[in-house]
Amino acid sequence: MIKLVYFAWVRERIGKSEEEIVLPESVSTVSGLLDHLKERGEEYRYALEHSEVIRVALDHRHSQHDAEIGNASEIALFPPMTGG
Amino acid sequence: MIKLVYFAWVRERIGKSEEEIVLPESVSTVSGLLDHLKERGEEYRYALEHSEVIRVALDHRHSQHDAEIGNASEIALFPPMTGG
Amino acid sequence: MIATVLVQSEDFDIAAEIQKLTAGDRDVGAVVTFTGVCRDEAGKLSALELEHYPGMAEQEIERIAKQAGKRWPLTGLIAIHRFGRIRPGENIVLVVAASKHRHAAFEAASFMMDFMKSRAPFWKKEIFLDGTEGGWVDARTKDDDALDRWSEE
Amino acid sequence: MIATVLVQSEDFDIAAEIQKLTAGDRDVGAVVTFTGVCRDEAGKLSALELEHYPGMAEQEIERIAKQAGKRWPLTGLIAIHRFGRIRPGENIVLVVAASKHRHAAFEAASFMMDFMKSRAPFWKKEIFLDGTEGGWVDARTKDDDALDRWSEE
Repeated sequence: MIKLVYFAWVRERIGKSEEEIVLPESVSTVSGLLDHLKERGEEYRYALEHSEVIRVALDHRHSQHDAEIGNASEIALFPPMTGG
Repeated sequence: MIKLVYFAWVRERIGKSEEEIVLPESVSTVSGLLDHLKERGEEYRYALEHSEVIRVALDHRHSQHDAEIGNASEIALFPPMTGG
Repeated sequence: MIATVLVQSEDFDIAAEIQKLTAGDRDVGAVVTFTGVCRDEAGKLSALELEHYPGMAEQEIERIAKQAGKRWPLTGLIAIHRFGRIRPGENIVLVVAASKHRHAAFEAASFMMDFMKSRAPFWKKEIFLDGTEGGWVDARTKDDDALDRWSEE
Repeated sequence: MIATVLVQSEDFDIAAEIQKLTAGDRDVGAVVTFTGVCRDEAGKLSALELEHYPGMAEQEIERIAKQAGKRWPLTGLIAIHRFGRIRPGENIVLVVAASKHRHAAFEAASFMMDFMKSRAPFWKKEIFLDGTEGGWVDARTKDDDALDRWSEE
């Protein structure tokens, strides 16, 4: 089980702020996870359609799409940040 | 008659903060004024010995040593500034 | 140098924060503050709703503060980022950088803001006066470009 | 943009000065302040005695502020420089720059300080704890060099 958390319009489009899923053994990288999520339904495809803009954090650290998920226990997906 | 004002160690070395003098007709530039003042006594020579570091303002505006005094009514002599 | 990082819904008191960095430290010669304020977008905006990622927001700002502390000889650094509903004229973010000399304080504060804009996990949604949602504010490529000037050769 | 320039012996209230630039102006998105504070020089300093050229001090700072206002899109600018006896920990100078965007506010405040350091007619004399005068503070060539980065090509 791995915890997924969503923010801003990613959260709104998926329709939930967090969930726990079982990661298939075939999924080892962030981009593999994004592809896997798109198969979970229309709302995921809508949220992740331009997946290149989606930012990812593994255990609270910014990560690239080609990063290995490794032992991360929390993965966050969100749009580019607009703080400050 | 022209008003001369002095600040910081220029003031301390000359021993007064301001004075009015009659400018000889031969003095038309700032550097001419500095040379003229050095003839007024030991305290002026001491204050202006390294005259290249002396800053000058004509009527409240920074000026160069080769500037014409023109119609200025107040000339200030002081060391490099250390405000801020 | 100990940096103070706060992520909170309440407003902050700039004078009190400056005081924390200067009181008792007689080696502080320069204090720079940056305050980000909510604009009203030509009178259309009712409020911004600021969403954040609790936990990561603090950690990411702490990482940025640590970098600033390594890069400039600071005597103190404070960063406060608010979340929740913020109305025009209200404060959003505060950075206070203190140092012996002014250029370190200016650069560290500017560096903090550039990185907080693009790397701290916060998202702004606009709420207009007519009750409609203006949607999520787009990230500006200008803000990403702003990071480039800090890349060390 | 109207700049406020004050040359005074009294201290200033940073929060109140910021308030003047933000109250009622809903187009302000960024406020940068710089505060110059008297250091104690490793515990040796009793006070600084700041001499100034009345009249020219205000005019020169106003000229610098006018240049800043031409160069950056500011919504407001305040510069306050104190004179007289200032003790360690006390404020010497304040600049507050407000703008729609942060880089304008940062740059204008930094520009103001660089030019005030080298062009505003103020001179600092050190007075040590043992009663001796440390003499006049030397101008640093570093401060003159700091002006070069603002030269427009």
